[in-house]
Amino acid sequence: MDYSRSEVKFGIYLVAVIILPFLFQGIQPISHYIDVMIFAGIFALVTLGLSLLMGYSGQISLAQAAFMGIGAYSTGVLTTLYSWPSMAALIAGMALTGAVAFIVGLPSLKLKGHYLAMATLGFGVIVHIVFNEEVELTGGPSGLVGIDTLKIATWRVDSPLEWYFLVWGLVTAVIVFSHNLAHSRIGRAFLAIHADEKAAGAMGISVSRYKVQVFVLSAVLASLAGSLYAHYVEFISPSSFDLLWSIRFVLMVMVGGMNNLWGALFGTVLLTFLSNEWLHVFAEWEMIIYGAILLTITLFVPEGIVPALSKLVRRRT
Amino acid sequence: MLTVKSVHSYYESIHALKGVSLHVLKGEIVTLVGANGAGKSTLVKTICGFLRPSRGEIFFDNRPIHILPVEKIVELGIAVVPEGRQIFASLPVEVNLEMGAFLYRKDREYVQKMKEEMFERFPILRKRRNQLAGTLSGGEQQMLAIARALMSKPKLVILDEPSMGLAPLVVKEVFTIIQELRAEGKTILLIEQNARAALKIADRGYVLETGKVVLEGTGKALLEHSEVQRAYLGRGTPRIWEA
Amino acid sequence: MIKRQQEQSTILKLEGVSRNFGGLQALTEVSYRVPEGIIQAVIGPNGAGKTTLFNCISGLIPVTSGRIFFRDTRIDNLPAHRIASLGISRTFQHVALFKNMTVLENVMVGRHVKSHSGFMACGFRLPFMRREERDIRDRAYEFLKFVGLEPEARKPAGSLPLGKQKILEIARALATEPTLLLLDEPAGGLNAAETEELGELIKRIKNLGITVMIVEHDMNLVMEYSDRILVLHFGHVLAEGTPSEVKNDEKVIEVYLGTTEAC
Amino acid sequence: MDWLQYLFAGVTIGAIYALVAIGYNIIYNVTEIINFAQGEFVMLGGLFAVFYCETLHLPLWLAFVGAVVTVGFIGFCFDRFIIRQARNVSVLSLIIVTIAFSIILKGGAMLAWGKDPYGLPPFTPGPPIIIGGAALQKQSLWIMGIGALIVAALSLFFHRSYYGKAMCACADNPDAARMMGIPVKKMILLSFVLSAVIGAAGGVIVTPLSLMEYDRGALLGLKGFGAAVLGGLGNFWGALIAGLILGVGESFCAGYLSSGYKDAVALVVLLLVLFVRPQGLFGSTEAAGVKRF
Amino acid sequence: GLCAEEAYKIGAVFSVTGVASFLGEPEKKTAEMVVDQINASGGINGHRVELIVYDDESDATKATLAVKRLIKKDGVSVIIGPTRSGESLAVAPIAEKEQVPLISCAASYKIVTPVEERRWIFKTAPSDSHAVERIYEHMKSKGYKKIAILSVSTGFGASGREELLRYAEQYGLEIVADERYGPKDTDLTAQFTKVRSLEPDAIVNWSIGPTQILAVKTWRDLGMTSIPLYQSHGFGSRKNLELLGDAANGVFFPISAVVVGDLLPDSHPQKQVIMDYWNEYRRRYNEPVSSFGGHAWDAIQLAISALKAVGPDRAKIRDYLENLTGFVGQSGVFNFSPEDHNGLSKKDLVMVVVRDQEWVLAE
Ligand SMILES: Nc1ncnc2c1ncn2[C@@H]1O[C@H](COP(=O)(O)OP(=O)(O)OP(=O)(O)O)[C@@H](O)[C@H]1O
Ligand SMILES: Nc1ncnc2c1ncn2[C@@H]1O[C@H](COP(=O)(O)OP(=O)(O)OP(=O)(O)O)[C@@H](O)[C@H]1O
Ligand SMILES: [Mg+2]
Ligand SMILES: [Mg+2]
Repeated sequence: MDYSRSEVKFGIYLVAVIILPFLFQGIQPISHYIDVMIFAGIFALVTLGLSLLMGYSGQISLAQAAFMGIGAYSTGVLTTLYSWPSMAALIAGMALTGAVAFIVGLPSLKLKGHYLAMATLGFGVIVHIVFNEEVELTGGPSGLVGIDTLKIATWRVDSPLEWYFLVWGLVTAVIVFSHNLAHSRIGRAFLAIHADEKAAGAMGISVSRYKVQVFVLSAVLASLAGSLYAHYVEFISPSSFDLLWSIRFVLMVMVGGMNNLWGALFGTVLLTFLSNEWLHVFAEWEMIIYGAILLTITLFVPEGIVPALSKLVRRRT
Repeated sequence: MLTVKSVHSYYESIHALKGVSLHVLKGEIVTLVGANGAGKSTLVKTICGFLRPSRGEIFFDNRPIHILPVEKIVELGIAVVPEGRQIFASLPVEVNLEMGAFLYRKDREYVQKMKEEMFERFPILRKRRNQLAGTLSGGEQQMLAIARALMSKPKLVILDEPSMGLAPLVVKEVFTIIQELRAEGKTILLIEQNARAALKIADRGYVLETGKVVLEGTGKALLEHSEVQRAYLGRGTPRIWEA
Repeated sequence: MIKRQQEQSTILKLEGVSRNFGGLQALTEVSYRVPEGIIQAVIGPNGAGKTTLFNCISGLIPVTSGRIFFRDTRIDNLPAHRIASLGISRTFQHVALFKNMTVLENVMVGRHVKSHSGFMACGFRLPFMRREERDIRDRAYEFLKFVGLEPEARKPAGSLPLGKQKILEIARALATEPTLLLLDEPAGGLNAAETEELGELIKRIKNLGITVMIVEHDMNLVMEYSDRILVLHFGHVLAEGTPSEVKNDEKVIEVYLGTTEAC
Repeated sequence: MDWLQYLFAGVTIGAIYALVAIGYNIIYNVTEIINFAQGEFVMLGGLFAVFYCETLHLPLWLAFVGAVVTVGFIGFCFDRFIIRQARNVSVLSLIIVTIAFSIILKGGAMLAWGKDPYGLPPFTPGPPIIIGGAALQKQSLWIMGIGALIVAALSLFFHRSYYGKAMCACADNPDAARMMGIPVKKMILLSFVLSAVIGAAGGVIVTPLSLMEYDRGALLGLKGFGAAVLGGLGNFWGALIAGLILGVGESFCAGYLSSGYKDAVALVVLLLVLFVRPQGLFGSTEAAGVKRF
Repeated sequence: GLCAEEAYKIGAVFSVTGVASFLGEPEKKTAEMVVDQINASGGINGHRVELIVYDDESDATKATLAVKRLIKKDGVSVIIGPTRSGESLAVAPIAEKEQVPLISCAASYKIVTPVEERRWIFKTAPSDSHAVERIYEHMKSKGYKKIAILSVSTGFGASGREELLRYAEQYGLEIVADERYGPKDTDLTAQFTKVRSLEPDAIVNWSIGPTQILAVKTWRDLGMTSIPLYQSHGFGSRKNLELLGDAANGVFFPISAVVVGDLLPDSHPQKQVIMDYWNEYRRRYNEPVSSFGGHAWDAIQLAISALKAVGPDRAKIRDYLENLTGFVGQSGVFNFSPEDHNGLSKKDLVMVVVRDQEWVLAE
């Protein structure tokens, strides 16, 4: 019964994802929404991983933008300076990010609460500084130009529609994977760690191993998103991977609903549209309105929009 | 002194108290017994203001208190030993005790005197006075919770399972304290799983079942009631430390 | 459930186990053997070190010195999750349930050590994992049934009354299929009638062939159900023996039980 | 005597970090929340002082008082009308609320003051004092003096006074605190006002040295957070010492190692400290074991 | 008559908020002012001009989306902006792919090179190399040999630093210190102390925003005024002089003619254009013009003159711009060619020095 409910949700999602781009393309005033959706999809890869990390295993990370940046710069540097094929660079980036996340996660994840937040934040800022300072490699603050679009075997991902389906295909795959993971012994282990590390340990769950694993998983997803970002925008600079972005990813997860994959997805799409599209009309007031919306959501639906909505629906039926 | 009039309480959609009425007279020990999940702790939370009753009224000293916030209720002279202890885990034992006398914070001497008194009663707490309360053993924490509640010289003491986790000797001490408090003219609402001992010292008692009062009477009458015996007193093996 | 054959070998051996907290000696040179298949009670005044002893055995905190053997394996240097997978499971004095998960899920977490699907298997729902998942669920139900919490299976664990939470902890610990079960004050929060039911439950657990160590202040339970008793006092072994020996031990009466005269 | 110059610069900036860190600590001690709007309080302190001093032409000391009171009032409103409205909300959500509020404050400051930096005259005019060939701004002395004073006062208040201890009890277990008759809401209100006031004071005294503009808050907030964590959350002397370590470390690093990597070096040190001492330099191990955040 | 014809659409992307807001703000104001003037005087050949401005918040992702939106949703004929090099580099491939002419207001030469890959991209700000060469020329004339450079770690600072390093040798200069700092740093004492100990003949500081003010304060407070301080062309804002008071005396910097319009001789080719801009801007916003506003003025006027000449066809606008010469703007006289999409040279910058809270032409 529970399962069928989630299957229904997934069905609706799938139909929406397939229909939306054609809908957007057909209506001139919102024809560019497809571009926004591509960005939202790229960010969703980051936030889905973050949702596993935060919502399920209860660890916070303010380094996700940095992991995304490592992926993006791996792609950027390897394809432009060393002429690697883009898929090889993408995979190398994921491997590198995974390794870095492992090394950082091992000691960091022993920390709790604000201390963990500070450690990941500090790491994120360090990575950002490296992007800024290693001018020879990264181009420094002026950024890295001349990244070509993604090539998968002979397929050159070029048109917005191709990008859309590539990105959202990946998002869908990640959703399925994460959903399965969350509803398995490993997902339960995450939740157990979240609730009570001592008790989880006494149940035979290797707390530090699982924490590091989910940290690495989320970092690798962020890296994938970074590589896609680099290929899609064809330009990267450190400012796209700074602390502000890490905070934004956390906000996306929180606003949508932390312990809910759909929540992360919804929050990401909502905030991407809000800050890139809908709030433009307020011009100077944009920042204040954005803050006020965030404030209202966290105050009145602290559990996140998606859980609040589904509670509402359940009460109705 | 305390009157609870057909009170209903909810945890979101769970109806935990379904019209509970009871009263505690000045200077009485009233015992509340009931099975697991009957709603005893919920009643305590409702009396001291953590849960707002959805219906019904609660009076203390003839004042309605179900509309007051927790800190105002406490100011009127109610002290609670809550379920689960609720000590200040990251503060030292001594500071925990001082916080118990927050209402008397201006009177340094009084606080000092009460602290000494509590250390006399529970010598182990004196030994642990600078230890963080969260690192105490379970029983030590329970003693601390009881001692903290007594720091404020309350008119009414509500004890939710005070003997939980205490060694037999200390349980005896706690029951002695309760009787001494009554001798001082204080009023006590006692919730105990150790129903036999609790009913023995009680003037009156109530039996709570799934959110409703099903029986009430003097302590003795309840002790002898067959249903109570069957449901709450067990097979009747007397406890070795009970007289 | 599997029934193990009874034998009187040692399941747990403590050799000079000590544990300090800063200047405080919570355990001092505790040496003891627990025979297999019995109900072993551990009693002592508050702060005697009983919980600390359980924490050391289950690997939650390291010992300061001394050695602990589980059968023939030295376990005092192992992390908690390794010890759990060897077959030692426990409950906690302050309930430590996963409060937002349902009762059933709590028990399913207990099955963790008895299942093996990895990240990939779980993420892709491989057939092997699905079979295992079904098995986890079925077995978890069995354990709930065993302790009598089946009707509550779908409720969040945190909404159960305290007494039932204690029972749930036992079910969760049993789900790891331990050979040694450590219960820390399981009767706290239970009334006399419920305590008797608990006693019966512990007996049934023993009948499964599981050795039970129990810390408890409810002397009825201890005296009636345990086979042997260890008495701790300020971190030292004060006495040990059968219930009737301990009950009449002068020292134990003085520091722990109290005299039976009226109060 | 370059090292002396680096030391002066480091101590000055370190004292500012410490003042921000103290703001975090006050609120943390009473609520376990990290108030990410703390940096914004600093920014507002500076800008309001500019407003009172330059626009209303009040004397400098009055502008100082005015700025501090105004920002204190903003802190009051923040708690009274926003934080208090949050019911049954997790600490994490409350932190998000503070982030949202900081965005609003920043946006408001941008509307009110525009994007240009502003300066204030120094408290004591005149050229820098030359000690051993190194220049020391008179304003730096003000910063250090006020910083040390505030730390000493707060440390006494929280660890010695009855009221201060009661405030700590609120964070530890708010329900139990209410059960003792401690007015938890008032305590929280007080903590927000206090940290806003201290943040604003920091903002006013630093503006003559380093100017102030609407988006300066985030960076100061970040450095202050680093100092608070390094010193051990809730520990006032820890915050002061950690702030000075960070400030002096940055300064020497910029001087002797690499100016581009100075922040990175400071952060690497911070991380290494955390890995060895997960509760910060001066946090107690025991307390870390029983604290939730 | 304005409503009769369909409006010509010009898109703009500026950093109105975010770290580069002090650049984007005057740019937006200028562009809006120019468009209002055009419409008030009857538009372009009877067509009203519609200016659609988006704020990229100094963020590359936002800039990308803004440009896509301008192209797809708004269907503009030409785009001006973005404000900064980073965002301009991020959007250049999009304009290139979609074949929309884009006139950037940012400095980096990478925006318009290599020309084969930047057929649709133009820029109006002088390249950093122009400013660097102007400074080095001045230093050489004074006979300096050893110099120290300081730069902020943003796109602006990094690009300036790159050019400073690149041209030093050509002018016979040795760089003895190369220090950096963050855009929001509150203290530069360490960097300047280090520079002081190395005893250079002159210092160049390359930054914009509050740090360029801090640099001057630190330079004065540490008693380093005997070593001349050069700032980048980003220093040219009256606000800086107000904030610094007498502290800024003696600071050299190159600047577009636009900022020093009143100092120019009447014979200067830009004098008229600049003074018109000055008067109108001051009347409308009651504040002095800045060089950044000038870049936007040039960009929008280029777009308008193209629309005037060839109408709203994107390809025609591109071709028109590429062959435009002798266009008198605020930053100089533009001479575009297929090889040069910037059209300026170092001669378009003037060297000034601060005296008594005013800047005067340096000899
Ligand atoms: N926080 C909560 N959320 C939801 N339901 C709750 C919560 N706390 C208690 N309940 C429910 O309310 C009912 C009464 O619980 P309460 O804790 O008052 O019982 P009790 O009589 O004190 O039991 P015990 O003897 O175990 O302490 C139970 O059915 C319980 O499941
Ligand atoms: N982390 C700690 N830091 C300092 N002291 C501790 C710590 N943990 C336990 N202690 C002390 O060690 C002693 C033994 O504690 P333990 O919890 O083992 O007692 P116990 O026998 O289980 O008592 P109870 O019957 O009250 O549960 C106690 O006095 C306690 O205060
Ligand atoms: Mg209860
Ligand atoms: Mg114990």
